[in-house]
Amino acid sequence: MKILYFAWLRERIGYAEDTIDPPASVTTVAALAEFLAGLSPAHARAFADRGMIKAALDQQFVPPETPLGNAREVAFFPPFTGG
Amino acid sequence: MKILYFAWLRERIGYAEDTIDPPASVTTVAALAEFLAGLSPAHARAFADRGMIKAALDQQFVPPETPLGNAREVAFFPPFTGG
Amino acid sequence: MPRVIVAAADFDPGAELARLEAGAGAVSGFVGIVRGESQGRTLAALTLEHYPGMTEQALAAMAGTAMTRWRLLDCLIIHRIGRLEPGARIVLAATASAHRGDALEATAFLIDWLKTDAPFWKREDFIDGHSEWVAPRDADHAARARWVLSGP
Amino acid sequence: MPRVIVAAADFDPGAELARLEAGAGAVSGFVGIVRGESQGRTLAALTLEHYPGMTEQALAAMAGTAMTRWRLLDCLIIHRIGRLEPGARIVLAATASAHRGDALEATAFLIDWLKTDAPFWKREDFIDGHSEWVAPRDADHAARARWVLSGP
Repeated sequence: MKILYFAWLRERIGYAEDTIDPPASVTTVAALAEFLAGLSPAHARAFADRGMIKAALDQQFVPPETPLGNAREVAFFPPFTGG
Repeated sequence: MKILYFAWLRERIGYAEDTIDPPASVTTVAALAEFLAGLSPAHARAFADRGMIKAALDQQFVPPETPLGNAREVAFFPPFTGG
Repeated sequence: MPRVIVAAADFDPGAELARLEAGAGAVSGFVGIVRGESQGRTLAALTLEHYPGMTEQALAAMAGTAMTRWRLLDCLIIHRIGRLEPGARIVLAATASAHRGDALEATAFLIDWLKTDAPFWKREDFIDGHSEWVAPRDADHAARARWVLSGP
Repeated sequence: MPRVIVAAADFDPGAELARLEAGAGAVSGFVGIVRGESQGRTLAALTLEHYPGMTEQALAAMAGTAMTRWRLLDCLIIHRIGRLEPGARIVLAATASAHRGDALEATAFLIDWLKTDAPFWKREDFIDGHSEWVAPRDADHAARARWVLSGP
């Protein structure tokens, strides 16, 4: 599974992308965030403020309780600010 | 007193400008329109639909009951349509 | 400083908007163009007439009102006169501000007021030889009334 | 056909607006520009990040919504990414329609939605060396809500 990080998540983790195979117990986007937070102190820092982090499954914006299903790409990022 | 005509008033009258010295009894914009309507058949045609005609005294948009005062230029025209 | 131009010559929207960009965070522009038909009939040309002196004054007052009602850095109205064929630009209203809301609203305000409060008259010349002077539509007065009833 | 461009390169608002003029009666355009300060501090640059693929899809969906909600002949969104210094253009939203109301409203809609619903992130780099990622402001969410609550 490809994990992408954007904006300050990417900066705190130090790189833009992880490729991981999460354990079977990790079935939702929220659980995946929890799991990623345990990967390293940098990941823990990046995922500390969980309420500020949004996610997309295969480039579709989704709420945290969304099941991962067969998603191949999960992205984590702060709220959008375009324009 | 200079009288200016615009748009279809000018077209109906056949020219853009009259210079007249209205009688003392003509004291308002509405009375002036009435007086001008009597100048010629073309003027009568131009001023026939009095409700559609607006006026300006010395380039200030004014209602028909406005006294002429010392105005030097009176303009008559249909409603504006810019943009 | 708001600028107001009434002229027969065409204008360059890109150059005008670029001039408004300096120091701004938001530039909004609206270009009005002669359409090829009116009331289902094919148009040969639109002829725009103005009242020299009064028209420029009215546009300057309108631009001044926009500068006062919204937080604008700059404001521009260019309005053409004379014979304009379909596809020709008629009018440009453009504003510059720090934040987007001011520029967008002030531009809409200028265009709505130009329709009803600027001393211009338009004659439509159709390809069938028929000509007609345009009267302001009820919708134009309704659009203008928006700005009278609700302040920003 | 609505067009959507996400690129580091600058764009030419005049050329883009001119392209929208063909067959239209009204063309509305909005240009967003990097301001020299933010929260009272002097900005060195803004760095814009996007999500390749997802961002283009989101902008295309937004343009499609505008084409459906208003009577538009065309619609364009250009959004830059990368490092942009004060005075640089960030975004162009532009629409073409037969009548002015559609173009003006649809442009305001696009800009409001870009602020809250397009996958972009902005980092402000200040001249004092401090950097900060921009969070959407409450005012942006309020501006977007206008379009949800009241249809055209």
